[in-house]
Formats: sequence, structure tokens, C-alpha cells
Amino acid sequence: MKELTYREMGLTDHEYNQIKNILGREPNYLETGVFSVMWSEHCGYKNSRPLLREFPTEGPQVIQGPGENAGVVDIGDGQALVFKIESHNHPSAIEPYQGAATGVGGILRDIFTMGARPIAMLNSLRFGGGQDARVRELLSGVVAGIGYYGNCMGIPNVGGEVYFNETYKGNPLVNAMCVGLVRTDEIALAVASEVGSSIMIVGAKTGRDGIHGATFASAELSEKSKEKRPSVQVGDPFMGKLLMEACLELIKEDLVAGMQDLGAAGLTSSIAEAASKKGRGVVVDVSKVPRRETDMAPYEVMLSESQERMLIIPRPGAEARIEAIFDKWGLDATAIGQVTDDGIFRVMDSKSVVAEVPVMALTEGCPVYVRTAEEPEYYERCRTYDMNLVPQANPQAALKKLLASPNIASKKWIFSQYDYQVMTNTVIMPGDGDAAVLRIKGTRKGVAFTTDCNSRMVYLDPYQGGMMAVCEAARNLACVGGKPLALTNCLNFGNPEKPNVYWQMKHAIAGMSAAAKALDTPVVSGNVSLYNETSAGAIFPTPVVGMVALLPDIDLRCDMAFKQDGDLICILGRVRYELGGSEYLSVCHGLETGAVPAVNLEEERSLLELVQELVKEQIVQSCHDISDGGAAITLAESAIKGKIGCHIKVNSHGARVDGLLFSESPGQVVISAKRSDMERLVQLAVEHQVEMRTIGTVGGDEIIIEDNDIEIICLSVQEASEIWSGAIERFMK
Amino acid sequence: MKFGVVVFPGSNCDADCYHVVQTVLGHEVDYIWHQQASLTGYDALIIPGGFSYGDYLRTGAIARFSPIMPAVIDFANQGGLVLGICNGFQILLEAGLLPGAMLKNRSLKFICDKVNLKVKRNDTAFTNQLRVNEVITLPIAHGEGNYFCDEETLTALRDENRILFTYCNASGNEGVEYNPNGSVANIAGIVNRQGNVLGMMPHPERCSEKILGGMDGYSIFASILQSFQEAGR
Amino acid sequence: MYKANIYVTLKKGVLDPQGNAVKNSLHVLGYQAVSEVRIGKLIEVWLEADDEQNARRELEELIDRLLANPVIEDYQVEIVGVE
Amino acid sequence: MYKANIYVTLKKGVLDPQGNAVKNSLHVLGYQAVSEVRIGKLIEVWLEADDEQNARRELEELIDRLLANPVIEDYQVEIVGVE
Ligand SMILES: Nc1ncnc2c1ncn2[C@@H]1O[C@H](COP(=O)(O)OP(=O)(O)O)[C@@H](O)[C@H]1O
Ligand SMILES: [Mg+2]
Repeated sequence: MKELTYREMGLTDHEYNQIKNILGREPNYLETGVFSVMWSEHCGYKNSRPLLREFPTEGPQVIQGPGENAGVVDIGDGQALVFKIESHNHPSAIEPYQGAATGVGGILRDIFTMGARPIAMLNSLRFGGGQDARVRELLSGVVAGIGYYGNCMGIPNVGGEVYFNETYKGNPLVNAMCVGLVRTDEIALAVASEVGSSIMIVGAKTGRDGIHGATFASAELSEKSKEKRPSVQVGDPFMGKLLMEACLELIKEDLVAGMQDLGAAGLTSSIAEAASKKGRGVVVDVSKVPRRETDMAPYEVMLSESQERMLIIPRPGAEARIEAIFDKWGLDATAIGQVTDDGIFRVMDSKSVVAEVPVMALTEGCPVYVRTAEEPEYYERCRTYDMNLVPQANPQAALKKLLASPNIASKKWIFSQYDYQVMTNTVIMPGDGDAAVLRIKGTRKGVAFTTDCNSRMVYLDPYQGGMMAVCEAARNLACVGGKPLALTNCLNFGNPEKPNVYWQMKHAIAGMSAAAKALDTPVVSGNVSLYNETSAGAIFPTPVVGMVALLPDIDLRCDMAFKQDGDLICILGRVRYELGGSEYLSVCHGLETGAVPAVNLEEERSLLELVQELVKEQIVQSCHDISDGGAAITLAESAIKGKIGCHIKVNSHGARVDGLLFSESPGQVVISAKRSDMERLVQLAVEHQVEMRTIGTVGGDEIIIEDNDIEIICLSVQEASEIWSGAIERFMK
Repeated sequence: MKFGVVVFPGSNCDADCYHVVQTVLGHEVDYIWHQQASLTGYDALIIPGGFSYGDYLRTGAIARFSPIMPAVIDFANQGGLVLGICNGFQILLEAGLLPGAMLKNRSLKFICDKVNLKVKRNDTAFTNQLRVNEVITLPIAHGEGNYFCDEETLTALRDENRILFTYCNASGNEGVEYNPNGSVANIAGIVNRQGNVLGMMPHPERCSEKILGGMDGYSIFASILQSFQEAGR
Repeated sequence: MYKANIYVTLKKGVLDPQGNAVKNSLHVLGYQAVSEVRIGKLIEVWLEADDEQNARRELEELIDRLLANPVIEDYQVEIVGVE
Repeated sequence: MYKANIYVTLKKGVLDPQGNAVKNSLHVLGYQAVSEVRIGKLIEVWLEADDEQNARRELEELIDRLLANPVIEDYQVEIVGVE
């Protein structure tokens, strides 16, 4: 293997000098490699750490905030949810199928490392907007890869989102979220505390896969990336499944003191992280690591990102039992080292010491950069864009166009490739509600999950867009009857060394933080993926929010389908006619501009409380929030899902009708309810101080919208359904 | 009645089947680890869905050699009820308990959806709670459910009335357009000659409770209980 | 140590969904000259044996028992090297 | 009409989960003599071409575009017949 210079490993001259100062000598090749991966953005968060401090991370529901493999929230009865979202963007750009598959494998390991049994997966995807062969190839590869891994593991994939936009051309985003269920007294942490404890590596053998993957993930994609790319990691979900079952068995028998998966930067990072939590040291002998290939140098063993491996710190004396359990599952479990008290990360190759550096220098010692933020030129221009310049499109034609937009159309082509029912807990399936709902067997409880981010809004106004992502997630959860508990996030941005990108990050995080505080949904875990750029520029800033909620009674839930002829349809929340950043502007006018509709956190909070109350009292028959495509799309989707039409009568009072139909202003939900429940509905809306207006009735075979008694839309549910259902399928054929 | 759910490395619907028997049917059930070599005291076996051995090489091909399989084959040969669901069906094919083989879905994609099935017979241990020609709706989730057998075998399956379920539309019409995977003669499930071994691609355990959106799967399990009672055991 | 290549192909008459799909997409891409595609497996096996005859006998047993399914597949074995 | 066999194998060093699982189960079945198994594809293609050189050129294009994944796979083409 050709030796890399420290620069090729991604270290700057300044950083290299720092390392020399720490060691008081030149680092050897292995040590340089170890520092370079630990000090990469992916492992060290060196560009994002100061910004992340702004997130609220506490609350009575939080059992474990950021800092562990995943966050943990309490759901009562001695149970907790463990969850996290993670990116696998760059590997997926190079090899979509394996890149996505190994991304899923990685996030699954993060969850069962905590002792939790994974119960659901979600995924948030972004691809280029030109509907071309490359997008098709990426989408089908990524979806098949996600399905392959998750289906084989038997974890239902119950939700997610997918968007298409030109900025992701060449740099698609693949973010996977996993949620696990754990008993609060069985939570496992990644700590090496007892001096003298042995350190075991378990699972797959080590090969030369993905060496310097973490560094690769922390650089821009260029034509050269193909040459630079580490040898691609191939996922082995069968091995993943065995590893999961074996690890969960160890937890049940209380055999582990600490457990840590091997992800980015492999052994190096998992050992350093486990040791640094309690200020311990470690000594490992690379010659003991089971290998798949011959003649591997210590450097390769320490930096390999071979999948399906874990690190285990056994409870004293538990080694033999651990080996027996792994043997039952046909897996290797090998002691490779020990926890020491000297704070040194020491690597041996049999008898000789091949690396020796202070643990803390690798973790806490990672340099931190506060970059320059600079407002980009586009911001003011877009914010003050004069909407009067935009002509009004024909409402009926616009609705049809929007229904066919892949950003809005049915995602069935995607989720039908995922097993979303295995484990027999999925009660609101993908596409049927604003969030997925799962029961928890043996209790009356339910849980709900969603991921959200409208990155166009974040681009146009990072602060508002950041708030919006959090609010939309919470709103989606409330619509199915859940009380939002906490969130995880994946911050996908461009190159932070560019002041405009750093500005986007800073403001998006500020917006997310403000909303998370106001809605009492602290951040318990997350992931940062920077340098999402190609020569064409940075992606839209895409801070994806994954959120979880609790339903105290699984029977008190709601989906989005209109149910019954004669039910009344209402909009809850303040109706506004704002078109900035809308899908309508993009699809019908080719514009991605305008002032982003402002979020009002107080109103949002009241709305969420009202909606939860309505579902709890079973006053609403259907519930669907207004987001991409605006009210017209929300109505059409509820009609399509319910296979029944609606008759809407509104009055734009001379304002823009397209604003009324297609505005994506946050804080609004469309519900349907029986006439006999209206009185109570009004009463509750008043109590929660939420604006409410009745806009029509459910019934018939058509979606009819009248403005001021003039029919502006009349589309059969059948036709709407065909356009909406077939759009992605037609594109993928 | 006592059920056994056979667990191979990579099985992933084992817990779902266990749950249905224990919680929904209220009967006794054990997991049977694939390395066990004998089986005693069971009235019915379920070979659950999943990806035994990763479904590497061919679905079901490696599982078929698990130590438990000779005992499963004995059990079946002695008339014990065996229900193979999805990967379980694939394993039964590889083990030769049912004829034919499985190919990749026509679309080459994994498909998770609901399908309509036509019940072809109700005089079996698995369908006595259903009506002949009744259309039931069950979930499917598989990448290789494209059942194949040669002409001769197909003729035999037909002559011996061994096709239990076929894919159809809501009104019971069979046709390739309602067949999700391209299987021969729209086959979704077949039994052996004695009628005590059923292999089916759809998942009855996923719709045996109201909360999961359907009860049609329950009828299949209820049929098993009924036949057991009738046999007076 | 012998190295063998085992070619497992779908029997004539067994529909090949994968081959079909590939053929169709080749047609869509403009490769009309392709009239048929069939996709099988190439299984490479390295094994110890006393001589080639034993190696072949052993391989055929493996194939019959596990590597190919006679209901749908045919196979050919080729011993390609000795180390 | 040319018939070609395309052999697609995983690049050296790339993990082969399938081959591994097969090897392990062969060991369990008692075939300890097998030290390694790798599973690749055999793609049979029938196509019209003016001559063998053209056939080969066309095939290599097909392979690059659709039949093999250069990130993890190697391939070899063999023209095995003319009809
Ligand atoms: N990549 C994906 N994976 C799985 N499910 C998805 C994916 N994209 C969308 N879905 C599902 O499709 C449905 C519609 O998605 P979306 O348009 O984002 O809805 P919403 O705006 O209400 O969140 C949701 O149930 C969502 O979970
Ligand atoms: Mg959404």
C-alpha cells in the first residue's frame, strides 16, 4: 500500500505541528493515521462542535442526551426509546447500493450497542432534480440497498422522506434513522471504566475495507474522489443480524460493562472513545485481531472500516460466557487488549509498540474551529423578492402539476421495497398518516416517528427553515396523536470553511434550537455531514430532523384519510397566503425564491396541543398537516387516501388564489370531523386559542374547490389518484 | 395444542409467529433452535419468514441442511402439520417437502404490499375456516416469491388439487396483472399430497389482529386449531 | 490445492427474470443487437484433494447437495488450476 | 449471431458475504477440504455483430454501462460461439 502524506490524510500543517507538540516528537505513520481520522470532521466535529452547543439537550424525558451512540428518552413503565440518525452520503454517491446498505447497518449497530432492540428504521433521501438516468440509478440503488439490509435484519422501515433538487446532483444525501426499544435498567453505555478489563472484538473479520472512510467523508466530492475512494465496504446483513442477536443476549445476561460499535475510523475511534469517557488508557495488540486478508499492516487493521464488528468490554470474568454466546451464533469473539490506568492509547504488534499517544489528545484534544460566517448575497435578494411579479397559474393545472411532482407524489415505489410490517407492530403504515405509528406489545402504548426537512426553505432562510423542520416534525407526530418527546438530527451542509456555508449552519442550528426549546423536544443525538459539495457548489443546507412521540393509548390515533360522506373539513391554525419557497413556485414557475413564511412558535405549540387533544378525544376523523404543495395538496391527499371527494368553499377576498391554495405556511392542519362533534371541536379550539375555519365537506367523487362561489378546481379523485400514485413509478420505468 | 416455531440464523418472523400463537390464539408455543436435532411433543410446526443464512446462494438452500431439518421432515412424513411462511415456504421447497423452486420476483424488486388471494379449497387443515373461492387479503414481503415448477409438476398440482391460494383481484379474478411476483399459475401457496404441509408466500401472522388492519390471517391459524380439535387429539 | 470454477445456469425453459430485465434495459439503452441474456452464477471454489479426479468427485457432491438446485439449474465444473 | 460468456467476479479484497456463508455451511456439512468460496456471475449474452471484434467492442460497452459494477467487480469476456 502506497504511503500517504499527512496532508493526503486530511491534516493541515498547523494540525500536524500540534500533534508534534503533544507527542514531543514526530508521529510515526500509524500515529499520523490515527490522529487524522480522529481529528476529521466526521469523528471530531471540529467545525460543528461550538455550534452544536446551542441545542437544548435536557428535559425530564431525557435519559441520555448527545454523547453516546444514541439518545434515550423515557416512555414510562420502565421502557425507553433509543434513537439516532446518521448519514452515509459520500459512500452512497460512489456505490449507491452498498453505500446505503452499510449506512443502515451502521445506524442499526448504534442502536443495539445501547442494549436496545431496534424496532423501526426511517430514511431521508435527496437526489438531483433533473429526472435523468443518473438519478434513476442512484435512487434505485439506494432504495434497494436500504431495503436489502433492513429487510434482511427484520427491522421494519416505516417512514422517511425523499426530495429531488438540482443541488443534490452529484452529491445525494442518504440519512438513515433507527429507533430501538430498551428497558431502562438494561441500557448499555460505551465506557471502559474498570482498569484491567479485557477488550474484545466481536463479529466479522477485519479486511482492508474503507480505510480512511472518515477522512473521505470529510472532504468534497470531486472527479478525483473516484480514485481516492477507499475500497468500498460491502454490507453483510446476515452477519449484522447474528451480531445483533448475540449482543442483545449479552445484555440480557448482564455480561458487558461497555459496548461500542466499530463505525467510522474503525478500531481506532471505538477504542479511543470508550477509553476517553472515564479518562482510561488502553493497550491493544493488532496481531490478535482476526483478519480476512493476509499481510495487513497495523495501520490497516487500526483504520479498517470493515462492517459488522463491535467492541466489548466484558464484566470481570464474563469472557468465557461471552465467547460461548458468540459461538452459538457462529461468530468470532477475541480478546485483543486491556483497559489501563495511564491514559495512553497504546497499540502493540505482538511484542513491539507501534503507536503510543494520549487518549485525550485524540478525543477532547481535537482542534475546534470557529469559522467565519458571512451572509450570502442571495439571502436578501430572495427575501425581498416581489411576489407580484409572479403571474397566477391556472389552479386546476397547477394542482395536477404538483400532484405529479416527485417531491409530492406518492412514495409507494420506494416504501414498497421495504418490509414495513415485520415485527407486527406497524399500525399506521408508510403513506397512511403524517407519521408512522407502532404499538408496543404488552402495553397500551404507541409510539410515532417521522423525519422532516424542507431544505429549500432552509436555503432561503436558514433560521426560519431550521425552525420549520422541527415544527413540521412535531406537527406530523401530533397529527397521528403523538406527544412529541425529543429529536435527533443530521446536519448535511457544504464546506464549512466557506463563510456562506458556515453562516447557513449557524442560523439553521439557531432556528432548530429555538424551536426545539419552545416545543420541548430536546436534541438527544445526531450526526454531522459536511463538505457536501461538488464543483457545481454546495447542496441546499439540509438539517434533517428525526423525531419520536408517545401515544398513551394506541387506540387513540388518527390517519390522514377522509372517512365519511358529510363530515366537515376545517383548517386549524392561522391561514396565510405566502408563496415564498413553495413547491408551487418551483414546479409552476421555475422559481426557488421568496420570503420564507415565518414560524410562530407560540402558535405552533398551541396547535400541537389542540391536535393531540382532538385525537385523544377522537373528535377528528382525519388529520393531515399542510406542508409541501400547500392546502390544495393536503386536501387532495386526504381525498385520495380516503377514496372519497370533498367540496371546499373558500373566499380569497381578492387576494391571490394561488396563495390560498398553495402556500406552505407552517402551523396549519386540515382535519375532518363529524358534524355532531363540531361543538366540542370549536370549544377546544377556543380553549387552545387556535384559529379555526370550516372550509367544506367530505363527499362525492371529486375534489371541488370554489373561491367566492366560483369553481376553480374540479378534479375526480380517481384522476388525482392516478397522477399522484404513478408519478415516481413512471419516472423510474 | 402445542406449536413449535423453528428458528434459523437469519429468521426474522419467528417472534411474530410466536406472538400470534401465544397471545392471539392463546396456545402453547416454543422456539426450536435450528441446532436441535429432535422434536417431541409438538402438534404443529411453523417455519417462519426471514432471511435464513442471509438467503445467500439460494433462498432456503443453506437452512435446509440445519440439524433440525431431518426431524422436521420426519414430523411432516408422520402427518404433523407444517406451515411454511415466506422464507419457510422456500425452505420447504429446498428440503423437498414441497415440489418446485423459487425465482426472483419478476420485477427483481423486493415487494411489501397487500395482495388478494383466492381460496381454492376449504377441506384442508389450513383453510377449513374459509370458503371456497373466497377472496382474502394478506400482506406479502419478499424478493423471491416467483414460484416455479415444470409442466408435469404443475399438472400434478392441479390434478391433485394442491394449489391452496392464488393471486387475484378484489373480485376473485386471477390474472398476471394481479400476480405480484410472476409465479407459475399465479400460485401463492401449495400443499403436499397428504395435505399436512403448506407453503405460502403471504404472511398470515401479520394480519391476525384487528389493530394490524385485518383478520384474514387469523382464519388460517383458526383452521389449524379446528382441524386439531376434529382429529380429537 | 485445486481451484475450480462452477458455472450454474438456469435450465432451458426456466424463465430468467434477471436476464429478461437486463435484456429489456439494454434494449431501452439502444442495444437492439442483443437478442437474449441469461444470468447464472460463477462459483469459485478452492479445495484440497489428492488428485484431480478426487477433486472433481468432491465438487460434484457439493454441487448436488448444495450449490445447484436441479429443479431449475444446470451446472458445469471446470478445474482451472492447481497450486 | 455471437454468444458470449461474461464472468463477473468481486474484486480482490472486497468482502463476499455469500461466498463466506456458503463456505461456512460446507464446513458444517463436513467439507473441510474447501478453503475458500467466492460467488460471482456468469452472464450469457447472444448478440448480432458483423465480426468478433465488433461483438467484443459492443459487449465491453454493455458491461461498463450495465452488467458490472466497476467499483467492486472485475470481469472477463469470452466469445464462445457463432451461430
Ligand atoms: N425514503 C422513504 N422511505 C420510507 N418512507 C418514505 C420515504 N419517503 C417518504 N416516505 C413515506 O411516504 C409518506 C409520504 O411522505 P412525505 O411526502 O414526506 O409526507 P409528509 O410530508 O406528510 O411527511 C410518509 O408516510 C413517509 O414516511
Ligand atoms: Mg413531511
